[in-house]
Amino acid sequence: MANNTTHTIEYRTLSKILLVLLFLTFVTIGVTSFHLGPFTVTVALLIAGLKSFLVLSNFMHLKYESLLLRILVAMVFVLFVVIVLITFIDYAYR
Amino acid sequence: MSEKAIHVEEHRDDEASKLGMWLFIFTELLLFGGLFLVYSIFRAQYPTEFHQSSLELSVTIGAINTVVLLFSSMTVAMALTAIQKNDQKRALIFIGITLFCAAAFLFNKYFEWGHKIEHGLYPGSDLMPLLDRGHLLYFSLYFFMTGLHALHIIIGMTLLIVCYFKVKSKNINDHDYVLLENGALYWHLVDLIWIFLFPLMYLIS
Amino acid sequence: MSNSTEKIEYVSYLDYQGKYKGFLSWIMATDHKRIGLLYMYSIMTFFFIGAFFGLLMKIEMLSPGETIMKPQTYNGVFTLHGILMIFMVVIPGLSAVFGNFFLPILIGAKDVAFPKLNRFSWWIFIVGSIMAVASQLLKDGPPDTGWTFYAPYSSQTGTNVIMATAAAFVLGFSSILTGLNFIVTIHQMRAPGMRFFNMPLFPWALYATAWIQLLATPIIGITLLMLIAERMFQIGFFDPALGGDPLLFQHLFWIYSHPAVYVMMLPAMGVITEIIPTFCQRQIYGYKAVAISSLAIAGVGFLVWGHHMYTSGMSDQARWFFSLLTFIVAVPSAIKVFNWITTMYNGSIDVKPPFLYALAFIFLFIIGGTTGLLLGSVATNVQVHDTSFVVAHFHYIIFGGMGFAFFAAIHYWLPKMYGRMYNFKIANIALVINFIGFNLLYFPQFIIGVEGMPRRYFDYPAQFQPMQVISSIGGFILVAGLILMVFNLVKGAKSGPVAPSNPWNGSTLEWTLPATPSLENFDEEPVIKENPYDYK
Amino acid sequence: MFSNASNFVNGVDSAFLIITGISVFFLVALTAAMIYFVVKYNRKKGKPAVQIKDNSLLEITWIVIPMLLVLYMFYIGWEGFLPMREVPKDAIEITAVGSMWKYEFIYPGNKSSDTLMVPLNKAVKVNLASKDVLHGFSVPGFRIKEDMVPQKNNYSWFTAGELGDFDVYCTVYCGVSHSYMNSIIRVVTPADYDKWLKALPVKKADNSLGLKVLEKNGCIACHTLDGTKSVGPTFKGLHGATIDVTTAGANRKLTVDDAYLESSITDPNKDIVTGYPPGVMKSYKGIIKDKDIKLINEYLKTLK
Ligand code: HEA
Ligand code: HEA
Ligand code: HEC
Ligand code: CUA
Ligand SMILES: [Cu+2]
Repeated sequence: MANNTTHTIEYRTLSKILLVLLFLTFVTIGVTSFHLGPFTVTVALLIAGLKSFLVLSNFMHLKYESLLLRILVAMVFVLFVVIVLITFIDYAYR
Repeated sequence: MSEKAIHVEEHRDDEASKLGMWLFIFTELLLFGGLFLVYSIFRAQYPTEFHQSSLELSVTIGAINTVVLLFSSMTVAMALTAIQKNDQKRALIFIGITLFCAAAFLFNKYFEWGHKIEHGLYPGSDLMPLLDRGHLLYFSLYFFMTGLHALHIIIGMTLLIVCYFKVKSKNINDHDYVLLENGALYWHLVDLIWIFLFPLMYLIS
Repeated sequence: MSNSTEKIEYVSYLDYQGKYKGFLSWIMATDHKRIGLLYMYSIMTFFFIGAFFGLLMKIEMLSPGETIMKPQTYNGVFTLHGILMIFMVVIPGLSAVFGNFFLPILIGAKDVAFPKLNRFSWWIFIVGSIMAVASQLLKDGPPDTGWTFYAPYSSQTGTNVIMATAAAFVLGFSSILTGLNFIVTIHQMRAPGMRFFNMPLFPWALYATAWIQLLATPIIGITLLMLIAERMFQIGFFDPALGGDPLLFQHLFWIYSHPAVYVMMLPAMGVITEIIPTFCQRQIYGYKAVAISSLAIAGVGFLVWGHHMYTSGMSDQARWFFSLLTFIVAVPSAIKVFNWITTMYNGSIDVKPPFLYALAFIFLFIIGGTTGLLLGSVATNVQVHDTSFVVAHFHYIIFGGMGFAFFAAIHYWLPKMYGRMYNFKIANIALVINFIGFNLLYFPQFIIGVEGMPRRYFDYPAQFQPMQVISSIGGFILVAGLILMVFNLVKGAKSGPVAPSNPWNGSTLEWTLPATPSLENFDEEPVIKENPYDYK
Repeated sequence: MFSNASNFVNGVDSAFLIITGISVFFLVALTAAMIYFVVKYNRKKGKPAVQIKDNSLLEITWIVIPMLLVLYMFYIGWEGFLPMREVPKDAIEITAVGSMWKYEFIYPGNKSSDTLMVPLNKAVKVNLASKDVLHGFSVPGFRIKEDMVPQKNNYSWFTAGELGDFDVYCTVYCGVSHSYMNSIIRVVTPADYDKWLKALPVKKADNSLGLKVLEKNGCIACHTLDGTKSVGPTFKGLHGATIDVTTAGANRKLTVDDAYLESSITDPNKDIVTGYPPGVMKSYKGIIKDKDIKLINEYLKTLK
């Protein structure tokens, strides 16, 4: 009895995603060697966020999963960010 | 009636296993999340020290490891594609490549850590307490975070080795591949964490 | 469905013999009901050990100065008492015992989603518990940090802190796996026709709880790992002497441990929400509000951890922020209380022991909860923080709330678990003794707390003695009541009269099963009612 | 209406009364409702249950009213607290140093005292510091409390409004003698205060380097220098003495020499002095440097 619902992703698509990821990696390295001051972290984190989005949605097949699971994943990231922000309410104002 | 009972005995619910794996990944994300929280707070307090310390790390090794992990992440995804297409041989090759990449990553790490340890920079060494607070915290975090990440690589490798043999014995096949799917998910998690570790540890300015 | 000749014969889960026999058939069981009972036996054992240590403290408190033990012993005793009670009794507590036993039944499933993982959770629960006990016996002496493991003391003291934290880590892992199992079970295993919004409310509560277990526990895991690393390798995260920040430890600890108090409380509320409609023969008032408030408590509960740190030297901004959110999280609890009480209105109330326990629960929970408001307000917190007021607050809410809910649940479901009934009269007498003893034990601690008596004090100024003595006497009364209650329950489960399958005329699915359910609960797909609390 | 011990009593106590009042109101009202329902709708009366539909209006009411109430409670709590963070400019500054199981109050001019003497009706700012682990600075009579955190500058302040003695407790658990870590605030008239402060001796400079090491690491908390028994054995006459110890479960006698002292400091659980529990003293390995241990040993030799 087949019980699989996973979408099959072609090799081509996967290799394309890898190329984008590698490109983004070199962009990060490149960006941090310019001195963008305080923005470097922001840019590095944005790129890392983009990369993880690609990995999550394609490599991890999230793009083809149920809406529920996608919401849950988003929820976990949001929860984490909220916790960090709240902790900084303490540290930023000390 | 009886048929139903038997059905339950062999009950298999891939959706459930996959959801379970995702939930487990959530806990792993938050496990590292705690560390990233610690990192961000110390980082905010000692920006310059963190920057100086990060210069001690080799961006090249870090970049190579990033590429290796991204590549292995793709190959493990391809292994899944291969299994779905009932292409056992390719699946084995892809898992093999992934495992090779994992080993290469660890080898690099070993090299990197060894270098630091040679210079007397490791937790508990005589040199560490002489550093000022910011540097000390950076290296503590460096060792702890990359160490825990390496541990996860080893766990992921174990899982993939199991998958390898199950693919070989056709226990994982195009009708039943949820184990490989979960192994791959776990491997992507390891990659995901590294995606954040790399810029935060190696590329600070 | 064809009327097959080989209709499955009914065998009670208690008699079912699988691959293993005797004792092994228990510890190797994957049946959620047996695992539930395993948890119950182990948790009750730890409860009595922990309670015994609580009693020792009360004896020590009878007079100022040394009464029966040395200061170092006292410090070890309250630490073990806290670790045992929190990590080994109340956090697994209701969800692992009654959640395991009744969650699949209430949603019309044959088992949880991952029965083997479930068994594994219990095993590592036992491993963790053994480690916690071992931390007492090893060479360097019992840990003396309090259950909160505050750094830098915990990274400096010479006692077995590593073993105790490792135990808490392992126990946390067990808790995560239980939560994971329940979430998947609720998502995937509901019987056809059961949507989220006609699911009974105990599963709802367990669902919210499971999310907290899953998402909060890893944080304490990593924190304890860091503490261990700090002790073993001198990696300074928290100890200022090594460059670390002790307040960060507190943040991380409470990011988990505040949500964890709702891990204790939500299932207790769930149990009460099952009991009240049954004994009033009335559908629960405001089903949706009760269901959603569970999620609200779980969600907002993640954001209020700082109320344990008002006096730690946090920034002033953080102080008001956490205070505000703390007050907001109290509202969903209030909503539940209002809904419970309104459910009694115009009902047909049958005053049986489970219902009486539920009433006692509501009363004690209101006291515990509203004193939580006094703690949540920054001004008054400054006065009562780290005094025995806090001790009284959480005993009221944990023991009076979750503990009494546990007792209510046993009295409610015992006929289903063992197929037998206990003696009502003795149960009622025990309840009255427990109630009196409990209030005598803890209420005085509010009073001396307001006057300034700090917690974790081996010795105390003489002016606090009268209240301490009253409190100790209450402790002894409570012990008497508990022993009577346990005696009655054990006797009932072993040799009480055989119970009918639906003694309370309940409407949820467990009561449609025979007095002790069979291995796979339902022979036929259960019929799901549109409203789980439909008493027509 | 409230005592006038400090300027915060009013704010804290009124918040306390209001929140308690609301709480008691709900407790009594809800309990009464419960009991009333149990009696009125008791099954013994034989009336069947009436199923009632949910009423959104009612439910919204009991969401909104408690919400308003809690916001109000939050507000008065914050109002009562805020002044505790706003120190007047002219406050006298005193530093309170917590170390394992005692307070030391340092006055301007490096004068030190173990009770906190303060003048009536003058703002006093207490800077809180700790030498080792967390401690608490709690004055229930004044309604103030703040933790003492090593390497972090916390503070508290108050204006005392009544003459007399007020207890100071350590509220953060800090080890064996946590419950013995207390002190007193004595409020005196400004004139008495000035007289007392003048008479207070300046902290005498330490001559011995070894003693400095002992003080810096908090050894004196457990080991006395004058021969009295405390949490740990006294240092007086220790060097050269013959003592009973338990090593790996076996009792033996030994004579205290430099090597033993060193191992007692770096690995105290190896040899446990008879009559003392293990684990109380932590290992100072890596915390006290070898050369400082030598200084300690030299100093202990002088304590005959
Ligand atoms: C089951 C466990 C549990 C639960 C559910 C709670 C619930 C609450 N707790 Fe408690 N708490 C603990 C367990 C728990 N607590 C423990 C163990 C500690 C000490 C830890 C340690 O330091 O060792 C602690 C400590 C603690 C502190 C820190 C004290 C200190 O150290 O200074 C605070 C401060 O805000 C607090 C607040 C609250 C609040 C506001 C709630 C609220 O959720 C309560 C909500 C309930 C109600 C409000 C009652 C019902 C409502 C009504 C009857 C209607 C009337 C109400 C209104 C109008 C709002 N708790
Ligand atoms: C579930 C949670 C729980 C429960 C139920 C209890 C129950 C009790 N606790 Fe609690 N307590 C905590 C959780 C709990 N505690 C926590 C988390 C702390 C904080 C620790 C810290 O500071 O780190 C604490 C701290 C704490 C203190 C404060 C220590 C201090 O600050 O100095 C005290 C002091 O009196 C105390 C006393 C008691 C007592 C007398 C009981 C009693 O209610 C127990 C009474 C019951 C019995 C004694 C039953 C005995 C019965 C038998 C032995 C019969 C067995 C018979 C058969 C099986 C037939 N506890
Ligand atoms: C928390 C309390 C505590 C602190 C702080 C402490 N000690 Fe101890 N110490 C003890 C106890 C208890 C013993 C006896 C048990 C043992 O041998 O371990 C002891 C034993 C000793 C001994 C052996 C004494 C003997 O009679 O043989 C020496 C030497 C010693 N300590 C030195 C120090 C030094 C130096 C420091 C500070 C750097 C210090 N201690 C800090 C509690 C403490
Ligand atoms: Cu100092 Cu407790
Ligand atoms: Cu809390």
